[in-house]
Amino acid sequence: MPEFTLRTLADQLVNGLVIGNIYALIAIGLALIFGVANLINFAHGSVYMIGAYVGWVCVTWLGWPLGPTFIVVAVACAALGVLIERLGLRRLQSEARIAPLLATIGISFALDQLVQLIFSPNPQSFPSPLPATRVMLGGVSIGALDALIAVITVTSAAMLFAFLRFTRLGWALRATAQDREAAQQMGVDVNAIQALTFAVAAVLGGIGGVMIGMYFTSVYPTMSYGAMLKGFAANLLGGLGSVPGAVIGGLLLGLIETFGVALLGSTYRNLFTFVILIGVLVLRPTGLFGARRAMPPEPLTGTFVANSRPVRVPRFVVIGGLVAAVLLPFISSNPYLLQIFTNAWLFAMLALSITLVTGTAGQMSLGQAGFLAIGGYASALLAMRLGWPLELSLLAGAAIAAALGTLLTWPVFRLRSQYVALATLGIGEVINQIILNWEGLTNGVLGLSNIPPLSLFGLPIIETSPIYWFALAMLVVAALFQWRLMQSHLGRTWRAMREDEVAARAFGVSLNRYKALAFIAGGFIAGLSGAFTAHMYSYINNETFAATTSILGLTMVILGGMGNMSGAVVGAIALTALPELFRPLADARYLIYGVVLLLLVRFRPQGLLGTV
Amino acid sequence: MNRFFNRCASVRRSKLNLLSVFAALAMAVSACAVQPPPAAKLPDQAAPAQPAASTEPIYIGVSGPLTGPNARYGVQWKKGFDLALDAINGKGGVRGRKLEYIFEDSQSDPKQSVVVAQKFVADPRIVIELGDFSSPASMAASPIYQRAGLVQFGFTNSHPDFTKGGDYMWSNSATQADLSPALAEFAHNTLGLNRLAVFYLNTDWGKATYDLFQKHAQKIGAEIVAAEAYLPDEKDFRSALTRVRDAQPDGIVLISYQADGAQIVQQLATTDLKVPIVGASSLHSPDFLRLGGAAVEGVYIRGQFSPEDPRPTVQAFVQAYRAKYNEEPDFFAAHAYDTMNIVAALIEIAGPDRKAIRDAFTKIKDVPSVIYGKVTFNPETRRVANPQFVDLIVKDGKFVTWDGSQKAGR
Amino acid sequence: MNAPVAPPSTPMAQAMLPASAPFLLQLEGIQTFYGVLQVHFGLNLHVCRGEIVCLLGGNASGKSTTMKVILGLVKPRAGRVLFDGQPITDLPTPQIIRRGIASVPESRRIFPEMTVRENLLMGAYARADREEVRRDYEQMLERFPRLRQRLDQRAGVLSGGEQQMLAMARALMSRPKLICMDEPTMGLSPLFVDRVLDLIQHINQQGVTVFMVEQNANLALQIAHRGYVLQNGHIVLEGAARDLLGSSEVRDAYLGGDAR
Amino acid sequence: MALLEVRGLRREFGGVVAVDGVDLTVEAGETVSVIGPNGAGKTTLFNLITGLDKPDAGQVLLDGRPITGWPPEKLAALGIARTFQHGRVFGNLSVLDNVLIGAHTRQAAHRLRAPVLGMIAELALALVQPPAWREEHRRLREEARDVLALFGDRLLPRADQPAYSLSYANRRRTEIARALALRPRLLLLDEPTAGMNPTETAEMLEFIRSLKGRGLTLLLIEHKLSLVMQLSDRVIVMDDGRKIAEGVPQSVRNDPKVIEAYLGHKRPGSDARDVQPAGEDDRRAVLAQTRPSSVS
Repeated sequence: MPEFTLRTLADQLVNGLVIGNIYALIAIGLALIFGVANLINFAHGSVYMIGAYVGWVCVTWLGWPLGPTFIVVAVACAALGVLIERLGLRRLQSEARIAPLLATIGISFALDQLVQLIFSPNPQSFPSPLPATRVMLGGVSIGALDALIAVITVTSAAMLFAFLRFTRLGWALRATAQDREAAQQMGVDVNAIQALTFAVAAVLGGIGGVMIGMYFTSVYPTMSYGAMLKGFAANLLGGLGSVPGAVIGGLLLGLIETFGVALLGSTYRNLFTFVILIGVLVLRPTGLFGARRAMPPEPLTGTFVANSRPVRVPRFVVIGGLVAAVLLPFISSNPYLLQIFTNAWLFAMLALSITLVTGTAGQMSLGQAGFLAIGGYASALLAMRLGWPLELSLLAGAAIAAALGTLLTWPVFRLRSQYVALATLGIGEVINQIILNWEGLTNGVLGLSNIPPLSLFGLPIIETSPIYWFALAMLVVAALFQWRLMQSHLGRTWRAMREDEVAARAFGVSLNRYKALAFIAGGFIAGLSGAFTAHMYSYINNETFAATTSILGLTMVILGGMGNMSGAVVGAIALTALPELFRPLADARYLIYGVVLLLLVRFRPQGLLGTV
Repeated sequence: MNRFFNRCASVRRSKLNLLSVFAALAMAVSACAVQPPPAAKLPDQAAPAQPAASTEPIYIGVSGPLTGPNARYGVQWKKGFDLALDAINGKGGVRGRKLEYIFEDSQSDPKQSVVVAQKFVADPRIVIELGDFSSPASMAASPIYQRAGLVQFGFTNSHPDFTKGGDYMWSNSATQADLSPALAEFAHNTLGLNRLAVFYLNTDWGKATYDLFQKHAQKIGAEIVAAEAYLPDEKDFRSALTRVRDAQPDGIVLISYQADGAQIVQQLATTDLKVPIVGASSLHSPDFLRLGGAAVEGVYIRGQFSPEDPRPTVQAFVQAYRAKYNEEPDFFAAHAYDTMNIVAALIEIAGPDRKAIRDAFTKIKDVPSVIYGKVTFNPETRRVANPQFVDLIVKDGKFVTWDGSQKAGR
Repeated sequence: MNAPVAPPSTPMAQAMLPASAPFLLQLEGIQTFYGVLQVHFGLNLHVCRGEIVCLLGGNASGKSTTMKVILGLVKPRAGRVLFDGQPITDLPTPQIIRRGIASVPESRRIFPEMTVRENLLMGAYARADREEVRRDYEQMLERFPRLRQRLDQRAGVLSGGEQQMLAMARALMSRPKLICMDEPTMGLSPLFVDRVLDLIQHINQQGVTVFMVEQNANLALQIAHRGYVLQNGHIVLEGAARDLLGSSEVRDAYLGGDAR
Repeated sequence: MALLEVRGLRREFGGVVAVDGVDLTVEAGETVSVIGPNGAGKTTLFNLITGLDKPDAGQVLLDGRPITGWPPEKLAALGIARTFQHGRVFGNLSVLDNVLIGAHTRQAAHRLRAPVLGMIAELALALVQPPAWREEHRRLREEARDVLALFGDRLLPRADQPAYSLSYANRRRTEIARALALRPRLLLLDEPTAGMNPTETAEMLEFIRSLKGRGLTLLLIEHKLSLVMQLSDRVIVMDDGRKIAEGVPQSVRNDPKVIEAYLGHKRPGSDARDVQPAGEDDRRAVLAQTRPSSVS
């Protein structure tokens, strides 16, 4: 434990406040949007990243001074904000509440990839044009940039405050946030106000991006994801939708992180963010300062998932498809094709798990990759350290994933809709952080190598075709397992819970129990997929089951149709095979992917095969 | 009622669409799978190179990141490969045939690297595979290459377990066992630094390097007063720098990659800690200079080659690289260049035969190398023995060989 | 079932009326649905210039939805709304407001986190004449001295009666031709109920036409000129307020139900 | 002993008293109606009895046993079933599945209450589906069809359609069918005829009458007073959160206080109420799009 001298304390305080200022700027934007549109805007991080790039272009390419740079950034981001409102929200307002949420995820995918295409994925150096001198102020050393960041944040916050307090438009914005319908009755064009809100939020985010670019001395396309999470955490800390709360939450998060790093080291930084995020969600969902406000009412039950008549896949098609899948290695022994489909089967298991938890039971999970990781590590460790036979370690790994994952998710059960998405996102990250930092068990970043290969009854399964069949067989067993549950009273109960929690409770459905059952059953299937993957790869580390896998899996489910098992498999095949088809388009692959998600949400929110 | 019929109609339509999309998809994937890339006809499966095909190029598979967070390394690879191939093919290729490579973008993601591996092992034209970039991606694909008997030349894979994956796994990456002690000796013995603060990238590479570094530093009598691990996506080092400052080091060691290394140095410049900085060879890249700007001036690097090295191998590489790309070569490009030359040497001995190429690793001796001087593989570790090091310093925005003067001159 | 007292004039005749038509507001053949639930079954009613008209009815009779149709918050599936002789059925709410309709919504719907001052000025949101707004604002404070004392307080902390005052003052700030009130006396103490009724009369005497939706028939009919009784989406009674007041038919409409 | 007894029940929302010291008893086999103008607190009272909301003061007793503040899932197991004001069916579930959810507490699986083991056992049961389980479900399904058949050919032909595709009236019927599948000891109906036309209302009247004839205990919120008059053994009138009258239908109908409550009143000294204390269900009115979240 390092010693804290007064000077250290003061310096860390400055560090924490500076970074906290930027978190606050991001959080304010998210708060404005949440307040006015009741939407968690996943594309906000991308706006911030684009703001940083615009600023970088102005300063380093065009050699502009900071003043005009900030103006250009503000204008560009405002336009982008309006565009996001148009694409991601306006047209989807009458759709199920899940639609705009997913649309913003799609937009952020597309924007991130677009920037990567234009500016390459490499980080770009963004030297601060300010002098590097530091001034000692009463024992605290402050740099010019630190001061600038503080000044700009405070100015922005003050200007926003003045805008909201003293201008007609500001009043209209607040009025819309407080009571949309009453605001309309005062003659406020709430759609225009909503666009304005996105613009203001985007300007703040963009300015935050420029400053963080200078502060971190570089800009890079992937900076959006982390910023978005930090913004959410800060926002939740201060109370979702509250602007003063966002400022305080941002500063607090900056301080907590900085002192956390000061105590334990940099690798623990994100752990703090996510533990805070989950802790606040669970213990005090109104935020530390949101006591007076009630939690905003959830979207109307039954509208979170679109009503639809699912496409009934005839049995002969299912059986025909299965037969074709079994025979595939005889038709083509091309290992490339078989590997793609092996991956598809493994992804289909993840998708089945997500479709059970999210589609059937209505718990929007963005952390399902955590179950993969637990399953993979548990099975690998059992096989390596205890020498368990593969069959046993696979099953035990899946069981441990189900149990441990459900236990970790337990605190989320009291939350609903958008909050579940945020909390599970956090839980997925926490699992990843634990894997990273619990070196004694997981070997940290070095990962587990020489994991025993797949085998059955002692016979190793190492050829491509047998692995393919093994994966297919597991998928079939998992699907049968899930199908059987869906045919039992559990399927009915889960779906009832998804449609209307209140009515379900009134008929004796205890929500915690059935949410837990969904996570146990889904976690088992995901865990099995993860365990299989670990043995197939023979090496895993913390990056193997990356967080983006969760979102990919969720997209498969949305593509196929929520709760629709055939849809999950179709979605998995499509999204595993499509990127391979688009391989020649390498760079644009994920751009297309984001656009597809956006179009899907817009034109067929119930997915290809429809919600079951 | 109308609405109802419309709905029925739309459902039926969508089902049709779905089936046709699905069918098209399956066909397209399989078409992709069996169709060779342009410019080549697919020879019979598993048949060895036919004399008739002897004018065809010999193909090398490369699995690496061209998109995603590690894309910049793949781009550097390409530059190194192309440069080496210019020379090799300019001289008529190997055994009278041109060498070509097929680069598949894996994003350095294990899910994709295994697919790429299957694609390569199934393509009989591929005689050796290079990559992947990160250890999770490489090692997940290893079983496939091992099984198929195709050499996986993981030339950046310093993970100690990589070459233990099988006798088809080879690497010319300097291992931590070589790199770490050299770095420690440079900092302590050469530069005379006693109280070291270390930043290391918390990946398999950085962690393993640090562990050995720490051991060796202790052995030679240097004290490590602070060790800061950080994740690849870490950008905010200020809190950690404050910690380091409080530890009062007389030198800072960076076990970093270019981007994060540059950031640490830049953020360090905004603090009042002014001590010499020593970096690992991975920092030897124009990216480090570009990203670090003025702040990296005076940073010491124990590199593996110097652009000023008078050796003809080095000069040929550096000159050609400058001419072709109008920039300074970096460690990754040099490494890729070396690797392609090794591959050429292997094929020269073994011919376009997968197994023979594996066996050739023990036969090649003293292949000229930018990084190692001369490369000979150790059949036990399947790695290169005794890499050489050269001490560099950043001066006027360039890497120059450190002449031993201006010690600790920052 | 009670037959309507006075048949409405034919739509044709009304459509041809000039802008100075005696009917300030007119609803013709309105049919409204919430999803599969039909709320209005061909609703016809009108409000003349200078009138106070009340729309009465029991729970769930479709009163509040009528208000929403007028304000454009709910779009009818059939029928049209005319204001000042112009169709406004398809206009978005803000534009309807700009034409001179103000609303005092059900349960007030003041902006709780904004100050009383801001709430008042929000009422004039659609107006551009700043000077006049300022004058009206001063006037409003004179008329509602209670509000002046609380100008800088959050409106959410006001008592129910004060909130009702604020909501009415806010509506008046737009200088409306027609003011629509949804249950203005609901949940108020008798003292405030009287004040609110006096106010409505006062507003009306100053030339503002009033359309109010009320459950409290006896109160509303005391000040209204005319009234309609709505039951299950049908107008079942229509007539002069004094005829309706105390009429057994109104009582039946409330207490009798239609399952007789 | 009364089946249901409510003593001095009180619920405040942010200083507004929605239910104010209400007493109420329902004897087994009785039909009691609660009437009153909008905002009188009727739905809040229902929510308090069925556990969807917790009272600030007062007691709820079932068979003399205190059940105050119990969660709804426990109360459902005791035989309290309800319908909702705006018809909360499970939209994407078939009509039959909606009804089967009503029988949720009657399944053998529901008796596996042990904390973790019960869950595992339920999972195993659903997976193995032993003959006893299958028999139980066959029986429940048959029974659900019988319940649907009570509504003539209104629901039975649509048993396999998703509930969202039903007409409004049929949704309300489905809700009642779902509640009946619980085999309730006490059935609370919240405006069962809302949104129905006179024919449908008359049909519903007959239906409820038949339920009454089977000895079901009913607590009813209804606005169509003629229906209330014809069905109820007793009527309770609420206004402004309080019970203002109680008695047999005819006496209540002619009670001046009741008429005043409906048609307008000059009440003595009651306090101002700040906000419409809408119950949860009121707030879910189809169009309510407002959110009190705020930017300040």
